[in-house]
Amino acid sequence: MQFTVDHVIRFLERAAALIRDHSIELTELDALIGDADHGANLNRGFTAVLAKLDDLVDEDIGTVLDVTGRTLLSTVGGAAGPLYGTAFRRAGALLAGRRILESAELVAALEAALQGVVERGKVRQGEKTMLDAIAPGVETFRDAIAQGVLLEEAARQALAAVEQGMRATIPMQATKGRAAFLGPRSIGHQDPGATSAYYIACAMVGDVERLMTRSRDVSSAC
Amino acid sequence: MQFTVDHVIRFLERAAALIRDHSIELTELDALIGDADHGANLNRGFTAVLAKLDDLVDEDIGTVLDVTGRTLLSTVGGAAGPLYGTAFRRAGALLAGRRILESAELVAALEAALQGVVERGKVRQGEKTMLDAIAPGVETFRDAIAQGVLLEEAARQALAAVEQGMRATIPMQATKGRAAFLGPRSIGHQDPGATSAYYIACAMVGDVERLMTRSRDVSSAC
Amino acid sequence: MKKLINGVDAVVSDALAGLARAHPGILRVMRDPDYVVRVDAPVQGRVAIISGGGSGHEPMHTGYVGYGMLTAACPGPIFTSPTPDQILAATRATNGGAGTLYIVKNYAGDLMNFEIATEMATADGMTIASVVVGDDVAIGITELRRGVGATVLIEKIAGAAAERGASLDECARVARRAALQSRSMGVALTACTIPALGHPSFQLADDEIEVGIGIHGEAGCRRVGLAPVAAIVDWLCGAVADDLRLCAGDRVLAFVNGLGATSQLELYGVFHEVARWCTEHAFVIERNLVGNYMTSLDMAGCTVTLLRLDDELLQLWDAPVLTPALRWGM
Amino acid sequence: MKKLINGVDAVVSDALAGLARAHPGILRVMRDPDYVVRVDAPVQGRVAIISGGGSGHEPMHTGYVGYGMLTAACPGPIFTSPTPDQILAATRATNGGAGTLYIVKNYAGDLMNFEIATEMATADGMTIASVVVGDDVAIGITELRRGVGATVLIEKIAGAAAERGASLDECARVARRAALQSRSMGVALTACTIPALGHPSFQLADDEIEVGIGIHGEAGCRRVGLAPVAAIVDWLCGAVADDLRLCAGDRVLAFVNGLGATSQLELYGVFHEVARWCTEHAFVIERNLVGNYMTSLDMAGCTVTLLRLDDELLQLWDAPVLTPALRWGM
Ligand SMILES: Nc1ncnc2c1ncn2[C@@H]1O[C@H](COP(=O)(O)OP(=O)(O)O)[C@@H](O)[C@H]1O
Ligand SMILES: Nc1ncnc2c1ncn2[C@@H]1O[C@H](COP(=O)(O)OP(=O)(O)O)[C@@H](O)[C@H]1O
Ligand SMILES: [Mg+2]
Ligand SMILES: [Mg+2]
Ligand SMILES: [Mg+2]
Ligand SMILES: [Mg+2]
Repeated sequence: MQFTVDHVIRFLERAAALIRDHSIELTELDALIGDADHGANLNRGFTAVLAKLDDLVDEDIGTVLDVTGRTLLSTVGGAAGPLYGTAFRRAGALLAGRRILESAELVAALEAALQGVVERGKVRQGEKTMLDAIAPGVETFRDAIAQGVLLEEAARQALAAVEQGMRATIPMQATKGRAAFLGPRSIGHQDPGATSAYYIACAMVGDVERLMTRSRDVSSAC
Repeated sequence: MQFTVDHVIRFLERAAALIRDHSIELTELDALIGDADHGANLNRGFTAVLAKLDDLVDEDIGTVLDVTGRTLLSTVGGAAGPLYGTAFRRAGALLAGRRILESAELVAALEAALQGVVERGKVRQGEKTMLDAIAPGVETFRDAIAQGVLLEEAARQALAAVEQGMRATIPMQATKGRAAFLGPRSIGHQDPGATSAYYIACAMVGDVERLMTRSRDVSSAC
Repeated sequence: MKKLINGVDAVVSDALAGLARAHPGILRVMRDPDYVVRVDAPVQGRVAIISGGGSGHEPMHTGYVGYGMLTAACPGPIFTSPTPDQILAATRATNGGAGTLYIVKNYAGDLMNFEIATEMATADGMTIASVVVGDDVAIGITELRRGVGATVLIEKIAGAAAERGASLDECARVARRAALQSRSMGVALTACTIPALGHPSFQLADDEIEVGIGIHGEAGCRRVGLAPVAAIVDWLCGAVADDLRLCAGDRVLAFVNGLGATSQLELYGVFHEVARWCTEHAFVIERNLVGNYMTSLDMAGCTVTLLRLDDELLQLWDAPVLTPALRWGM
Repeated sequence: MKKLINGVDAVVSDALAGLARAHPGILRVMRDPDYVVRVDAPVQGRVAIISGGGSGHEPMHTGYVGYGMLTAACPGPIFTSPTPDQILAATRATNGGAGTLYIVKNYAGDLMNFEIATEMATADGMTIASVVVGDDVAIGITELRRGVGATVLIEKIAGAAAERGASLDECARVARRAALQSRSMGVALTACTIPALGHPSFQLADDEIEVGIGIHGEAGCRRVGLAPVAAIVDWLCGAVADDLRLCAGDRVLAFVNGLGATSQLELYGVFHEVARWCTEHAFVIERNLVGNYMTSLDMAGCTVTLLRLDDELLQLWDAPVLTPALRWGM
């Protein structure tokens, strides 16, 4: 299977829809250990991205991702804006001019995005952030592809890793972002950024049906 | 029966005690149609009066009443301070130098006090104020004494008139004081100033036992 | 009730102590009886401007003592008019021989206490004039109208006149004109909690607001459903401008006042709507004031005041002022 | 939730429109991207001082734009850092060729957005320096400390330096020194209600307070029983002074800041206790600031900031300033 601009645009459409549908849930999660804006912030950003997609159908994948990153940067604000913005722009830079992707390029793009989050956030795994969902997903995907696992199956494994990473933030004590201010009181709550990362990953994998059942679990787990 | 300084001092002690005990009730009444300070204001004032009584035992009745009025004036504030302050000072001025009073003088003193409230408040009966309790009391007392009714009985009749006047404020629409701001919404509530006037009248009559049963009615009526 | 206080009885006293400590270059706080006085009072040959009222409306009035505004302020207990002896003491301490102007809000208690003080001061040989402020159009009957937002504007204007050496008559004249030319109306989203009472003085449902409220925790003249601020401003400005008989082209000072618990974000939003409304009606906002200048403890809501300006009032408004709460030109 | 707004999405936009309309002599409000800029910017040869952050803390930062303080401010949505393009646009609009100082509160979002703006501005050939403010001693780990009350003081001090023609290095130096010399801590009696959330962001019982709160509706570091303000001030001042290693005889600026819904009566009561506490410890309060200067929407509570003064910081603090929210000397 090969990735085209069409795939990317449909991924972004699904991401926008999922973020919109889960905006209140994300904000409520942020209210518990942050400042109650994560859902609203991302929804504002992805709504802006959505509005640009029509003009991007004839562009290459790198441009689509770069425009997405810039749009998130200039509309989201907060911590999530620079983090997701940087992630998309790094992936976009790597894929500049590309219209069709092989799995290996997809891995490289995801690794670039991950690296963008690490550098922008000056963050390591275990600090109770979106990285704790993103990193296991990218690593699982990379390893599966390297071992010759089929793309679809690799994606499923990666999504499961993201979900697990998201849940793993619950018992963590935050040391980055606003939740860090709470010290030990941040323990016991799922990180909003890790949760939005999970929804974006869902959109990437595109298994919307599976997601719909899952998302109820996520909400009730909170 | 003749009135002496002792009687006046015991009256003021009882008034201070009654105002203290009903301070919250008066404030709650004031919260409904005013600004929730009537009880606190009068309690501050009568507590200050109480503190001066020891030094006044050798003074004449006029002086005791004048000091009471001045003390209320300088400690109560709000509307009640000038009104009760003026009332006591007017009575005091009339009784300057007197150590023993006959009923007729008592009537004159009460009329002077009443006149003080009327002038200071620029108020008539029916405006839903303390005057609606005070005026019927003074008039009833005056008429009873004029008709030769015994002092104790005249006082009882007067107190009943005060109580009736107090209750009569409930259906009135206020046109003076803060309650007037509410227009028709002031209807249905008993005037706090009329209520404090009733307690002061009770102290004057001195029938504390009777009062104790009554005061429960007053509270529950509110 | 949760407040940052040492106890219900210490609130006013502690705040006065803090005020004295915070602004020693501007004012002094005298105790027993309590009043706040300009640090340089009495100024010989200058009219003294004195106001006062219950506490709980800060910065009104104590925060307006200083150069170019109040010569003294008499703070009563919370929501309770000050006593005549406070006013008399302030009058004596600020008497520069040119007379004293009392700025009195139209409340029974304030009127009577200032009246008694006037009797006493006059008996002492001092010359007193009074201006009564009753700008609240929520009250239909003119004589009953409460003094609200306009009080701040009148204190500034009278203070500027006194500062430039105007006579008592002159100070009283401009203060009365400012009073005549201003109207206000307010709206509350929540009641305030009076410390001595310990609970909100009235209850509003989550979708109700109270229109035409006063600043003493009393309920307003009607209760309506929550509406967008644009609609609320339409009511307030409409009532105010009607009563003031504003005409197209009139110049105004627009004053949006927060009642204590309303954010500046909202107050500037209110001002935006007031400006929109004035533009629609061709009233020209020449000056404005937006903020918490006359509060009602922790009430959420605002009042809107319009003052019709002419050159004289404008000049007096613009004159330098140096008080804890209002300061410009120095 | 009841607020004086036209709708959750219009809050910031309407407030900016109101701000522009209220202070045309001081500032201009630019839209898309949003920033607020001094009316006379860019001033050739002058360092530009820029700050920004989420809205909901008014008057911080937009109310501090003007002569002697901020050259520009970038307001984000409520409690959300502004985006790099806002900061970049403000940087361009205020570039007088002498460089730009960013004053950034220590929050992940603020840091990252200002960092990206710095990368972009630098790529554009502009010279940027940054000062990160992290004065909140409620946070044990120094690198995590939030920027709270000190931000206002640092903006004033840096702005004064820029106004008198100091170089970018010089402005950054005094700003960093002011940051180094100040610490804060706060307490909340109630949570605030973020419009988009519609309910208070945390719940406190009627006898509970939250110590060490931030200004974004987040809970603090511990929850304790309600106490008299004297005791609360003892905790706050103790923590602040310890961390700042204040010594007997040290001169300080004491800043008592209201979080939005706390009355001035209470704030002056807090200041009274701060002054008492400083006297007990032989710290000399040379300057003070008492009021709502950095709020958290409608949160009830306060922060206390102490800034150790020296002659240079004192002079910069005293220098004239003319902004909507802070004004003296002109
Ligand atoms: N330094 C960081 N590195 C990586 N992720 C971070 C960092 N700081 C915060 N985050 C993520 O950002 C999320 C919060 O985003 P958002 O609410 O939009 O921003 P803000 O905290 O500024 O309000 C957190 O849940 C966390 O996952
Ligand atoms: N003009 C007036 N004449 C007579 N009584 C008045 C007048 N105004 C107010 N009162 C009385 O004063 C009472 C309120 O007193 P208080 O609460 O102490 O003063 P304030 O209204 O200033 O808070 C009212 O209940 C009413 O009986
Ligand atoms: Mg957030
Ligand atoms: Mg009252
Ligand atoms: Mg009162
Ligand atoms: Mg945020």
